[in-house]
Amino acid sequence: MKLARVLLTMVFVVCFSAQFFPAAAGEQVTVVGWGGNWNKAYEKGVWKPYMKQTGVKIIQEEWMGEVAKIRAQVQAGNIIYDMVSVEAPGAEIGCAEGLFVKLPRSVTGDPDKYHPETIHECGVASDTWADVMVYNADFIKGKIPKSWADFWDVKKFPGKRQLYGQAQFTFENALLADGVPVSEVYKVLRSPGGVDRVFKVLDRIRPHVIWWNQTTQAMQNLASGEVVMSDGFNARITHEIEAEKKNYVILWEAGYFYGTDLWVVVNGAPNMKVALDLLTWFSEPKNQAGFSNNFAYGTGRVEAINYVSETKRAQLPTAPQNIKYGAPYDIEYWVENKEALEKRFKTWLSK
Amino acid sequence: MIRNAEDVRRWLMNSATCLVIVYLVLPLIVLIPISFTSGNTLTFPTPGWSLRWYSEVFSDERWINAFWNSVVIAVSSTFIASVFGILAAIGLTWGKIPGRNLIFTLAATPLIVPVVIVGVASFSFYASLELVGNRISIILTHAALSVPIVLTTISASLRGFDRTLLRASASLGAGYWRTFYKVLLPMISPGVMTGALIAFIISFDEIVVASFLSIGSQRTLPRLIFSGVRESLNPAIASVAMLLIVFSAFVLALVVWQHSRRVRLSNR
Amino acid sequence: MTTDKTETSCETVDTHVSFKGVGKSFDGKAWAVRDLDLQITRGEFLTLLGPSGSGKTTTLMMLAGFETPTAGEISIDSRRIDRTPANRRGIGLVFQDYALFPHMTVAENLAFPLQARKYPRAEIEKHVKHILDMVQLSNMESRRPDQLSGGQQQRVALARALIFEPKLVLMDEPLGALDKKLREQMQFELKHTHDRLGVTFIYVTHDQTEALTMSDRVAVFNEGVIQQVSTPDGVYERPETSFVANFIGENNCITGTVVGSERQQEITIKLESGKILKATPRNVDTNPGIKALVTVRPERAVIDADPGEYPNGLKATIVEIVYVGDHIRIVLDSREISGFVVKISNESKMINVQKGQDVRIGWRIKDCLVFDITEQAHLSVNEIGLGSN
Amino acid sequence: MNDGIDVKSMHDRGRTPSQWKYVLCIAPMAVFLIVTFFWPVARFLFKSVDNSDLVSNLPRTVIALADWKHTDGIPGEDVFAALVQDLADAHANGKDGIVAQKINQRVVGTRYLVIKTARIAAKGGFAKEALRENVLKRFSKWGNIELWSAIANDLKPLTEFYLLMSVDLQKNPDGHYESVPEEQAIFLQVFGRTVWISIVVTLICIVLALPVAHAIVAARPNVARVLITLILFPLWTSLLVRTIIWMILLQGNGPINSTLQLLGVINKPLNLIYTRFSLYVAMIQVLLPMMIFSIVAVMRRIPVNLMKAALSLGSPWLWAWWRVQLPLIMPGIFTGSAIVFVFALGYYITPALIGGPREQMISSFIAFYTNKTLNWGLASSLSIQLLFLLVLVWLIMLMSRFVFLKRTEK
Repeated sequence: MKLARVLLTMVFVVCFSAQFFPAAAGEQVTVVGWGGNWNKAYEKGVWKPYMKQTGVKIIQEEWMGEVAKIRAQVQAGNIIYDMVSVEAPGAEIGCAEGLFVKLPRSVTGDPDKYHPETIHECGVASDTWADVMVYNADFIKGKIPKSWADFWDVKKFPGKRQLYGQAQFTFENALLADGVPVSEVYKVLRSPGGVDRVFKVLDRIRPHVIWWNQTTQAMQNLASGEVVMSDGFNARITHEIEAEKKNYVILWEAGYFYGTDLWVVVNGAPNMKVALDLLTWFSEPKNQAGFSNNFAYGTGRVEAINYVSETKRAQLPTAPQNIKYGAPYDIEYWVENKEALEKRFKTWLSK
Repeated sequence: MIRNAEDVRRWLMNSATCLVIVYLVLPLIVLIPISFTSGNTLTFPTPGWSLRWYSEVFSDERWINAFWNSVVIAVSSTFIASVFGILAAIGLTWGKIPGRNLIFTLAATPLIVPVVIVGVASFSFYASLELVGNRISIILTHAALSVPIVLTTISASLRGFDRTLLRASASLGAGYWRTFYKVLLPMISPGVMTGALIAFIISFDEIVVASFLSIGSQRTLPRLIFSGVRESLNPAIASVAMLLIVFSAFVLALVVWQHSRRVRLSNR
Repeated sequence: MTTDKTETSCETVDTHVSFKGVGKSFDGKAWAVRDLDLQITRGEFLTLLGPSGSGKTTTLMMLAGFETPTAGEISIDSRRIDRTPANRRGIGLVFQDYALFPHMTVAENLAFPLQARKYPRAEIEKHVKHILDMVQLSNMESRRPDQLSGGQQQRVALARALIFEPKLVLMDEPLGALDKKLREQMQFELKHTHDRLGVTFIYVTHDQTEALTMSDRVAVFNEGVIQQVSTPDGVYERPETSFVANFIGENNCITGTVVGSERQQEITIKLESGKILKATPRNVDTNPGIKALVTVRPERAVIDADPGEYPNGLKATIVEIVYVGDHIRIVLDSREISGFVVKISNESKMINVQKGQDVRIGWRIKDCLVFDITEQAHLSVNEIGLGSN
Repeated sequence: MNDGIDVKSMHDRGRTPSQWKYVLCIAPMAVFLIVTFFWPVARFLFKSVDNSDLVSNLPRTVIALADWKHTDGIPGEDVFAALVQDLADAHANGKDGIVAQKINQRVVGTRYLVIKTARIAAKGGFAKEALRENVLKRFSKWGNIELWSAIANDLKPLTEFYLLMSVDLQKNPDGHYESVPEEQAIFLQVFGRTVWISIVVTLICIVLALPVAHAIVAARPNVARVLITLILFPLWTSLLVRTIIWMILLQGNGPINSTLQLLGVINKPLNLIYTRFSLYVAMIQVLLPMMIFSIVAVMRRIPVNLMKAALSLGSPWLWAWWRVQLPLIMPGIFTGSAIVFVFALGYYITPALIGGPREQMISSFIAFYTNKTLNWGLASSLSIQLLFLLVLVWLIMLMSRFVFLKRTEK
């Protein structure tokens, strides 16, 4: 009886703390992006114009790409997110599991008007990023590297290199260094012995490589001259060049792969109608360009580039002058092989 | 001769101690100037001094929200852990419960089991209960992580408690609740407070469980710092870190004060 | 089993507390208290006296409500109370180590029982002030217990047990932690407080002096059984059992065999040496051949006494003379007993006896009490030794 | 404490009921921990052997493949019919994604095969007659005997697949266990790395803690209090904050490098961060206070005169320390080591922020498989490894206590 009083008080307090949840009011939609400058660019370039136009309130959240969380929300029927920017493999897996809504043509528009792999039955590109080759011109003078083969050539360009410590990106870059054209990379990877070839190429450069696993780390090593060349995410490098006045050079012409994050609408989202309306609005090229004007990542719609300012345009992976050197990551390949290849790569790395 | 060897040894030991203390404490002190930089990067020496990063932190709604979020979660989980902890400590310290030591060991496991496992396990559990993305799940898990600490500190102070006082209270006509609130609780309150403060810090600093269980608006302060750090190290992070250190120092001062109070009470 | 003259007129006495057949066992095997029958008169100062582990504190705690009797019933004013929770019994209790609440001031400690009884604030202040005056601690009210001396703490503890005006006050060795001088002073204060308030005091102690100084009656406990309930002089002068005889005061003990009894209140004992003594039987079979214990208090034995006045006597040699202050202690050895103690006044003419001198010890028949030796059986050797040390 | 009766509480109204009250006091905590901790963890650990995602979504296939052995060749018409029917149902229930994921975990590169087959099956795209041939014509991969034996080997409610994987083992088509190919054998290595890092951290902590503990015990009370507060302070500071501080301090243009450059010790920033070194530096700073306090707690109980006695008996200081002081503080070192080691084992945040790819410990892999590839069976199996280590440490602690007790009894 006396114990019951304690328990009751406790239950009351717990319930009370649950009352802190904000109540939904008016038309609103929760969009989940990758945080930081990415979110800021979206807010400035896309959400604000939309809110001004429609009066809908957009609540911005950020996450780290854990699809398991969306799965948990959907399975529990307790959905908080409406629209989420998901990495392409995540979108693929989630779509197959029915976590995301299949988008009708009326929302996305004609798929042919998109860059390849930037549209999916469950999503449209929120941004197109690229893993590019970069060097610090403060430390490389005279002879200038031009290709991934030069990246691998430690005789011609002495000094440490830096590569991302995971299989995706590094595998593609290795094959480019081995003379495989961008369009052939996945053909080689899928062929028997393709992966073995990658590891042979990697074995060649292994003693000269510092492996990064965070962008912060990659940029720091590049800035300090610890490494002379690196791969890295293009917008992050552009940010360093512009904000920190760094003397970095991005080598688009060395060949690169671009990846896509996709806006998906969560199945059973509380504000699904608003979310779909927002996506419809977003699929207009003009509206898509709002993001690229504030951040050096590209868009899905090909035409959107026309609405991007001249200076920004050259920094985008989807700009016509760059995209001729690039190709999209093969989502299917990585969805099926990521776990096994990452494991094999980490095994190799640990040796 | 021996005198000298003794001195040399003492000198060596003291300098080793100093070095270790410097290693433990200096990093926290170095943070102070860095957090007041006027530059855009975390460089040292700083290009100039300013409060701009502090004002940025205080004007950014995300930091403020995350701070209050962390406070609500920490206070609630501490409260829950303390209530369960006090009750269980009484039962375990005064009762003749078979398997007492086993219960103590089992109750300590939340502290020992790696947080990643706790995080993943709670995530999968609360997902099945529709409680992910809800503060309750984080509060309950943090409370479970705090129970061992609270239980230990309260049991320790109960062991030092003279139970004759309970009889005295009853003989003077006080009922169960009056005895609990007026006699037992004030007497063991230093232990309870110490346990509660540690529990508060555990929850306030906890990041792994929070990153598994928090979604969007439930983001806690450490979680926000963590995602900030992964993107870039900027001086705002240093300012937040500085504020957290000041906060911890404050809590530590409270604990030390409580401790001295307990010593005073037990020296009667 | 023990009745004294004071208790025979039971009906006319106003019984306050009554134990009937009370027993307590902690482990279901051994009795801590056994077959306890005890009536306590209203307004009486009763002391429960006994060595530690004799069951006196257990008895007190059963009355206070902290232990449940395994058998029998306890009543206050003819109402059974053994199922009433401790906090509803309205009994004042003073603890051995005072059990003052260390986190409260003196005034808060004193107000505690009144707050528990929901007295109005003004009333509480009045009572606290009054009781502080009574125990002469008026200027100490805002101190904490650790800022008080032992005697002051004791007074606060007493005041706290009295402030809610209980009809019955229990004290569990309340003076045990004080030094000797203070203890004696407090004994008188307690006695006077009792006289003034007229409430019933039940007092637990293992200190016989305390028991004898303050009490109206003393109940002597041993091994969970009351050996004797009587007035202080009753237990000292007329012990019922050898335990009481030995526990209270000092005694010289000699074993012997009963020869026979020629008349009422006189018995003949033959010691091992063949020496014949006349003695007063207390608790012994008078059949010849029975082993018996003869006791003589040191202050009742006389050295070189007149055999007419002191018919019992032993030849002995003085082995030690100790000057104790208010008296002189002479230790003697004889054939029958080694270490026989005689206390004499320090003004006595005997003061010039010498060590090694052969003397005759003598005592009166009425001062020589005889007990059944089987009674003696459970008394440890050490305690017997005490009397002849 | 008189007469030994104080063990009973004020509300003792008889023996048995009072004990029940104490049990009632413990009950809320017990229930709370069981519900919020033990049950979730147990439930999660069960996922390491749970195979219901596969079995419950392929009910017909389970029956059809019951007697099949890989020596029988590609299964017959009935198995294909069962599979097609199961996949059609799975697609309708939205479970084909999970089935595909599970099969892909066993035979890499089959995810889309399963999903596409399921899609077509759901639409009734396979003709009823000669179903097997029909399926094989469209998806020749279903003619792969390895795929079938991998599925058939694991169609049971409880599977050892993930547990085996977590110790770099696999089951060959005959049902025998064998090591995974060398280039896939990573977990034992990670396991070893985790243990190694924890051991190194523990040993360095012992070495650094001993002089500090000596100093604290020898110091005057006031100085000791200051020292303890100084050591306590970092312990009270957020682990995340301290990791970030090390990130700031150790970075290329951070204070340490700039100071060294300013002093002219180096002319190019040292690579301090994202290395094993930085990981040790950060971890030890976090864990050292616990070691110091464990040793101090024991040292405080050792009489100061023992060392003086040993020295007065003519032994050199170091020898006296080794023979007299060290054995007595051994229990403290043991407790401290157990705490430090156990905490180090579970490190996740610090390696993630301050270590390179080769510094990642088991916890990182658990998080990776949970969040990124959604392979919870494997995440759970790796957790079991970690817990196994904890139990081992605990047993060693118990045994060592026994040994120490025996020694002091002698």
